Formats: sequence, C-alpha cells, structure tokens
Amino acid sequence: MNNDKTLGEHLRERGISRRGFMQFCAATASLMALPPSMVPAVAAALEKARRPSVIWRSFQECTGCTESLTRSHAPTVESLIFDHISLDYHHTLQAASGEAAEEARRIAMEENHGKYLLVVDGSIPQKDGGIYSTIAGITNLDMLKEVAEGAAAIIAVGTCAAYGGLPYADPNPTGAASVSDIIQDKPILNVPGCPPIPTVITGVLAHYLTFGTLPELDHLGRPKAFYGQSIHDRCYRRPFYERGLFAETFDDEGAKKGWCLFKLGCKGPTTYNACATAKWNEGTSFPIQAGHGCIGCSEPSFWDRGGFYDALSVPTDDAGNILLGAAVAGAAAGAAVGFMNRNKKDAATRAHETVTVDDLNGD
Amino acid sequence: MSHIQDIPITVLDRQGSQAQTGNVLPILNEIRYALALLVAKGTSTTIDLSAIPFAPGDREELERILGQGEVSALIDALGETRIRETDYRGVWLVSHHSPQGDNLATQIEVTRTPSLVSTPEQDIPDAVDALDDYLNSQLTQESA
Amino acid sequence: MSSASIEKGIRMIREEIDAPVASFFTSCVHCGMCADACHFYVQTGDPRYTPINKVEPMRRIWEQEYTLWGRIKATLGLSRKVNAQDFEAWEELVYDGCSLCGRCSLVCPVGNDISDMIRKIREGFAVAGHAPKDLVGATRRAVEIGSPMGVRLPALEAQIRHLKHDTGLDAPLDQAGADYMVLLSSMEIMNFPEYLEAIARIMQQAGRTWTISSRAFEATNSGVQIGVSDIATELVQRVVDAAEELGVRTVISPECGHAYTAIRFEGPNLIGRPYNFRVQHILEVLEEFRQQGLLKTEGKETERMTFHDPCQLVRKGGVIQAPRNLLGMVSNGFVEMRDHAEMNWCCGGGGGVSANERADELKSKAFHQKKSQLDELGVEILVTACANCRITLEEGLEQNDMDIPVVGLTEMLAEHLVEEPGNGGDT
Amino acid sequence: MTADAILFFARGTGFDWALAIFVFGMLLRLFEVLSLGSKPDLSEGRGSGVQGGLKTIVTRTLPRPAIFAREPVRIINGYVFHIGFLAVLFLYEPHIELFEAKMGLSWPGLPTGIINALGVLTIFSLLLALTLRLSSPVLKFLSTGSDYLAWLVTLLPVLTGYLAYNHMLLPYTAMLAVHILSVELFMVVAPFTKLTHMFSFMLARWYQGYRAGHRGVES
Repeated sequence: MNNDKTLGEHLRERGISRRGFMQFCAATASLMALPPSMVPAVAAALEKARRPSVIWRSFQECTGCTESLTRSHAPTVESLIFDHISLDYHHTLQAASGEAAEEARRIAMEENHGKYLLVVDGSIPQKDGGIYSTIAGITNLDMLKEVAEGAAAIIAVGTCAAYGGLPYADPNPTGAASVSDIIQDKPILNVPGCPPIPTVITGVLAHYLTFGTLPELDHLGRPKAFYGQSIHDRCYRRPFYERGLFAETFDDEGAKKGWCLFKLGCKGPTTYNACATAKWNEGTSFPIQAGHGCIGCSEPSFWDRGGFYDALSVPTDDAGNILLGAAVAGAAAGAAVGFMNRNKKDAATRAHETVTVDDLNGD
Repeated sequence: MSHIQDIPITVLDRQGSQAQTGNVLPILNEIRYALALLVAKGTSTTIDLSAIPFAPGDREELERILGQGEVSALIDALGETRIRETDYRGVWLVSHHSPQGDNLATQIEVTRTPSLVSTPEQDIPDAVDALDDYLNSQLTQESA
Repeated sequence: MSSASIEKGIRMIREEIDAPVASFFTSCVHCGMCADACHFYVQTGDPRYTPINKVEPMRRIWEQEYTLWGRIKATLGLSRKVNAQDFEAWEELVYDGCSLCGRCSLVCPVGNDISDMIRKIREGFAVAGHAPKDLVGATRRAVEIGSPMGVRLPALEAQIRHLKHDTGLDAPLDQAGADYMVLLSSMEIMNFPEYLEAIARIMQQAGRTWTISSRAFEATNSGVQIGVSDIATELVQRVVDAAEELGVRTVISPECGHAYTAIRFEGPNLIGRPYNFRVQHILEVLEEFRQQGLLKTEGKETERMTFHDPCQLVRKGGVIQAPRNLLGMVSNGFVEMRDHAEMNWCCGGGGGVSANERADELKSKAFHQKKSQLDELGVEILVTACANCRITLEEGLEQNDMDIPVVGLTEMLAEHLVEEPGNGGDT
Repeated sequence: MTADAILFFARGTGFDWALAIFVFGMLLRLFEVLSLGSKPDLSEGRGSGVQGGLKTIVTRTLPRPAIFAREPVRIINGYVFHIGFLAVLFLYEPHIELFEAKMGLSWPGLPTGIINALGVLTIFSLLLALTLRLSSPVLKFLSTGSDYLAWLVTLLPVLTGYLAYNHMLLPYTAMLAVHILSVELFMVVAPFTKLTHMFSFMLARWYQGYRAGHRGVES
C-alpha cells in the first residue's frame, strides 16, 4: 500500500462514491462523538488524511482488548479505518510470526521513525528487571522503551495499559505499571476499560487519522469526548435514583422494574465512560441495562476499590475490629480518666475543712 | 442468526418494566425547536441519536411517535443509508448501516431535503462526462 | 481557723463539679438563649451577664481538670488556669448579676441547669474570699445571732405581745406536739408583722395547733444564698432539731422564696438524711385548708390586681396553682402578667442581691423588666408571697414613682376570713 | 494521589479511623461525665424523677413561647439546620445504605430532589447561623474558636455533599472523596468540641428533668 495516498483517494480507489464518502464521514463523526455540524470539517480533513503507520504492542494482557476490537464486525467504518491505517505490527492479528514478525516491526519503526502511532495494550511488569513478561526473549519493559522512542504518540488501550489494570491489583506481584508510568516524553492517550468499548478505540484512531492530533484529554489522559461524563449521569436508570427507587437485590421487584442499582454496588457515579450511550455489541445494551451495576472497569485501580457489590456510600472494609477496639479503648481511657477524676474529686472532698463564717474574709 | 441485532427485542410493558428515561419528550421538544428555526431562518439541524441515553424501548417509542411520512429513500453506497420522512414534514430519520446491515449511526435531520439525497456537486460534471462517453461510444458504433 | 484563698476556691469548685455539671458543660452550644431569659442581661444589654458566662471559671476548671482533652490543652499551654484575676472579675457576675431565679435553666434548649451551677460556683467564690461583704455580714449574723438582719428572740416576743394586745390571739412558743411549726423571715418580724396575725387567725379558723420555736424561728438561710453549704447545713440543722424536738408533723416555710427551697429541697441533702416531718410553704398549707373547707372567706376585692410569682416558690418550688386558687377566693380583679407562673420574671432582688448593697444600681436596672410587665397590665394592687420580693418590689415601684401597693397573699386572705362567733378578738 | 485513590482512602482507612476516633472520643466523654457522679436527692419527692427526666428529654425540644417570642429567627433557624442536617444525613438513600451496612438497620428515604433542596436549605440556614453569631453581641461574646470550628465541620459535609451531587467545582469522584473526608473531619472533631451535645443533651436534660420531676417543679 502506498503511504502517500490520502484517505479520499484510497476510498475512491476502492470504488467508494462521493455520496458513500459522505455517509462514511457522517458515521465517523458520530463515532468520534463529534456533533453532526462537524461532518463537513471531518469530510474535508478525511479527504486529505494521510495513512499513518501503526504499531500495536501487547504486553501483560489477556487479549480482551483486541477481542473487543475485532469482535465488532466485518467491514464497517472501523474496519475501513483499519484498512487505511498501516497496522505494521500486531502479534495477534498479523499473519507473520516469530522472527519475520519482529523483522516487520523493525522495518516499520525505521521507515516511519518519529511518525508512527504506537498502540499498547497490557501493563508492563517492572519487578525483577521485567522478566515476568517477555516476547522473543525481550522484556516488555525494554520493548516498550524501544518502540516508544520513535513514536509520534502512544495510545494506551485498556485499563492495564492505561493504569496498570488487573496485574496492578494488590499485591501486584509483577510490579505492573502503566505506559505513562514508564514513558514520560511522548503524548499518551488512555482508552481505559476492561475492555474498552470498540467504537471508542476506533473513534480515537479516527480522530488521530482525521486531524493528525490527539483529541482533548481529561486529567487521567482520557479523551473527554468519550470519558467526559459519568455512567451515572448518562444512565437511563438515573431517574430512579432521583426518585429514591432502588433495587435491593438482584431478583426483587425493583430489579425487575429496572430501578437504580446504586445499592447493589453500581459504580456508575464515579465511572467516566461512554457505555450508557455508545453501549456494547453494536449498541445493543450495557451492563446496567442488563441488570448489573457498573464495576467501574475504566477507572484506575478499580479492582482494589472495594467490593463490586458494596454501595459507593458504604465504607470499603468491615471496620468491626477497629470499631470494637475503639470502643474498648474509649471505655478504658474513659475509665482511666474517670478514675483520675474520682481521685481528684475525692482529694478535694477530703481536703474540705468545714467552712465557718470566719473563713469568708467579709469584715 | 449471524448478528446480535437479529435478536428481536420487544418491550412488553413500558409502564411496568423498564420505565422511560424521559428522554423522548426532550428530543421531541428539540425537534420542535429545530422546525421553528427551519421555518424562520431556513437553518437545518441534525440530531445524533447515539449521543442520547435511551432506555430499552425509548428509541422504538420515538420512532413510533414520529411515524412514517410520504417519502422514503434508500442510498446504497457504502452500506445502506435509509432515509424516511416522518409524519412531521421536514423531520427526517436517517440511519446509516454497514454493508452487513449493522446500524452505525442514526440521525434526525430537520431540513427540506436530507443532504445525502442531493447529488454531490462534483458528481454532476462527472455524470456529463460519463454520459458523453456513452453517447460517443454509441456514435462510434453507428459510424463503424 | 483558716483563711480564704484562691486555692481553696478552686478546690471547692472542683469538689462541687458533679456529673450533671459536666453534662451541662459538655452540652452547651453557646446558643445564647439563656441571655434572653435573664433580666440582668435583657435590661443592661451587657453580654457579660449571659448566664452561662457567669460560670465560665467553673467551666474552665472542669475542662482542665476533668476532661482528657482539657488536660492535654492545659499541659500544652493552650488554655489558661483560673487565677485571682478571674475571681476578681467574676465576683460581680456571680453575686450581683444573678438572683438565682432559674429562668435561664428553664429555657436552655439542651437542658442545662445554669442556675444550679451558679449556686455551686458561689461555694468556690465564698471560700476564695470573693463573696460580697454585705452577704458575709448577713451570714455572720445568721450564724451568730440567728437572723441575717440581727433579729433576736426578744423582738419576736415583742411582736407576739403586740399580736395578743391587738387581736387577743396567741402565737404559742415551743409547744410540743403542735400540728405545725411556723418559721418566719426576719423581714416578716421587722417589716410585715401582719403575717404573724394572719397565721394566727387562719390557724384558729382551721382549728389547727401551731407553734414557733424560740430556738429556730428564722426561716431564711444565708448559707444557701452566699453559697456555703457548711453554714447552710448548720442553719437547716437548727430548724430540724427544733422541729424534731417539738415533735411537729409539719414545718411551715413563710412567705419567703429561698427559705422555702432551702428548707424544703436543699435541707435534707445538706444534712444528709430525709426529715421526720413535712415541709410546706404557707401557700401549700392554705391550699390544703381551702380544699378541706377549712379556709372560709367572704367578700372579694374588686381592684385590678396581679400576682408576682416568687421564683423560688413558683419556678423552683413548684407551687404554681395554689396562689391562683387562693387569689380566686378573694379577688374578682385578678389578671395574669404576660410572662407568669414558671416563666415569670424575677423582681431582681433574689439570690442575695437585695442584701448586697453594692448591687443596688444593677438591681434597680433589672427591676425595669418587672416594671414593663406591670406597665402593660395597669394594675392597682400587686400581690406576692415572698417578703424579699415584696421589699424589692416596693423599692422599685417607689424609685419609678409607681403607686401600686404590694400585698402578701396570706394577709390578703386573712382579711377576708369569715368572722365566726366565738372566734376572733373578743376574748 | 488521584481522586479515586483519595476516595478509596476516605471510604476505607480514613472512615475506619474517623469512626474509631468518634466512638473512642464519645465514650471517653461519656465516662468523663459519669465518673463525677451525682448524689441522690434526699428531699421528699413530689413526683417521679424518671418520668421528669424522660419528659424533659422530649419537651425541651420545643421552646417556651416566652423565649420564642424574643428570638424567633434564631430559634426557627436552629430548627431548620438541625432538621435539615438530620434529614440529609438520615433520609438520603446512599446514606441509609451506609447505616444498613454498618448497623444492619434500614428505613425509607426521601427522593433525591427533596434531599437536594433540604441540603440547600441547610447550607443557607448554617450561613444565617454564622451571620447571627457574628451580629449578636451575646453570641459574638460567647463564641470561641471551637464554636467556629464546629460550625465549619458541620457546614462542610452538607456543602460538599451538595457540590458532589450537583457536579460542581470538582469532578464527582474527587468531590465525593472530599465529601466523605469532610464527614470524617466532623467525626474526628465532634468528641472534642461542643458537637458532643448531639448525645450529651440527653444527659443534661435528664439530670435537670430528673431533679425537677422528683421535686414536682417545671422543667
């Protein structure tokens, strides 16, 4: 594939009409969560967009993120984008393997030095020199450093790459770290989620492809367009929260009526993601719609933030012992102070000499 | 059943089961506002439904209320785009689908004619050329 | 003999602080409601007279000595110990600026009995040498002579002779086995001898026997007012000894406020045991007579009159309905003040204030509370049942050029007693 | 430290310690009070001390008309922020969930909109309380640093709860963390300020009511 072609040319080469291109632009704008009024701008940008080289590296991960992406469907907007980008290395998806695959990667890195986009899924073990995850004898840590060096930008796909994710969970035996823990000198965009919503991954890629820049990010490095609002704020069950109607168990009347799942531990209020609007499985549903609270999988350390079934307002651990200890200590200290108080008062009482009128200094 | 969308979802009891989010009425109000704008200034508006949190059945409810108008169009370019005017004239429902039939995006356009229906400007000279080519080829055949 | 000192004062306050006091300080939210209940604050507008502020030295001693947090603060130098200057500064608030009327205790939203705390803090101030000299003098006379005003037995005997001469009625001294032992306040002996006559006539009509102890006829208790429990105990003990020696069933506290709460409620707690006799206020006795039909009156006053509720008798003594029932027997013109019964305003002279000449100006200011109540009603007669209130009211009315006679309820009743043949002054 | 980590601390260790200090402190205060003892009233009773005590615990909640007439604004405002604070604390569903988790007790809550409105009311009421405190000569005279601290730690949970719920000032996660931390501050401070009155008022009313009940006088 010729890297010099623009996307417009590329599509027309494939026999896509101008009207088809506009269809594509409308769908892409929607995918990027841009307002429909932006479609002409998207069209203008896409027409001229150049084909970027993309290297995808998978580290300490479960392939769930890639599954999410590929599970989507046959040629669609996303796949068109993927057709257009040059996915020069993805060890799960590419046909080549072993030395040939590594060779392809090295070539892509050299040819596109300073220009390629690096996509990472999985966390990076750092403990003991990073030996807990290696590919072709090279540790993930070394590989990330090597491949990041020539990248224009890095997209950390999935909570593991973005924040450490599951491997980072206490006690983090491999010393797992996120991409941004290791690489500080490159623009990094996080697409957290376990896994992330596939349209969000492609939406971010589309944005980079369209405008050649990373979209606006929040304080956790997430694109605001998708992570700008909490699940709770966009949840169709929100009205039940406002009215104080909650499912108390997973099979009670409230659950059947689709009431708010807050009391069943839904982390929607503190989880920022697009699940409630983008939804999953081609817009079919999302966990809350299926009757289960959000577990907050796109938030840092979600695995260690208390029970999935404990309401947000409930303390994360059972403080029974501490509380008992405090009560005992309070009673003991109280008894001690009480003892001192009694002594002091008794001493005052013992020292009491009967007061007579001569003691009053009246004159 | 090769697609998840093929699984039929039917809302049996809107009141009793998963009640409305209340997002149907706000959207209808937004459409009403857009229509007024179209009348007053001739400005078109597009509303992207994928950005709206819908409860199960909300989408169907919205489409039911909007109803089916006189015009339907099918654009078969990069996948299908189905366009239909609703009962409320000037309000169009535009849904983009992948070649496999997956719904990619649905928009409500409040306009005289949805932009996608109009022929792209550059396609017309191309059409002249194409038609010329055809006529020329006929001429060549005749003269031959 | 020891002498007064700040150390003794602090030690005494330490001794006085008990669980109720601690719970009061623990609960105070500084809401300031007690100020609005206090005539000294309301009439002066000086926030120092806010009742809870009057016990601030006690609060500090409590916090620094009886709470862990307070001990820590004191150790770290974050709070200042109570010193001589504090005693100096608070003396006026504790004695001159409080009549122990207890109105603040009734309005405190968290239920603090501030009045009782002031009663307690006075114990410390007294032994620290910070009691007003007039109160010390009165206390000395009470202990040494038997009456804070220095009234001796011969003065009483003279009044009894007058009674006999004027009415033919007797006031029997030291009569063992009488139904009632009557106590008198010095003021009644010196200023309001009508009271003695009223008692004699009422008892005669009711057919009850009564007596006065020559050893303990004084009802008032300077020890309670100045805040020296040891002296208060001694004074109570005199009455108890006399009553038990004479074997009376009931001791009658006269028309005096603090005398009633002192003998009725504080007494047994001071001497450390319950009595073998009952204690009743004269109004309680009269109310009993009324209910038993032993109190027969005729004719009714028609003047517009109101009743000044003595704080110790009504708010702190619980004798609320009796004076109203009794007044109803002899008056058609009775009207209530705006704030009455347990919410009455003090005359300003209670709690030793009237005996403390230094506090005269403040007392006069505080009286304006009563004045405004009276102005509102426009009464012709003011009835009360406390000799101390009566003196304070008379003074206050005179200072304000208000021409309203102040009458003791018992006397007023006596004036309306039905004269039955064979009774009365024709012996 | 990220917002979620602070929230986690607030919901976990922070809450445990704050609650522990609260329980420790309040028990300590209770012992301090009770250890000083009270003598039985030897005077002849006219009524029941127990009845008087119990009655006063309840009846002191209402002001006597004579005092209400003098300070209607201050008294009504006192009710507003007490009731508002308690309603927001005890009738907001997520809070009830907390009590259920900690104590196994549950009760019906109010719709969130009402709680939100009560929160606003409570905030304004507390602001008015401060204004009154600063403008009244008596209150200003009585007030110590501890009073203002108690005011602040009472306001903060209501204010931050309101801000969190309405997504103001900080992202929800951060504001929720701040909210819970402010509650923890309240719990830590409470046993060592006048906030102890939340429990001790019953003791104080009991003692005065008991004595009054025994003596047959008003209380």
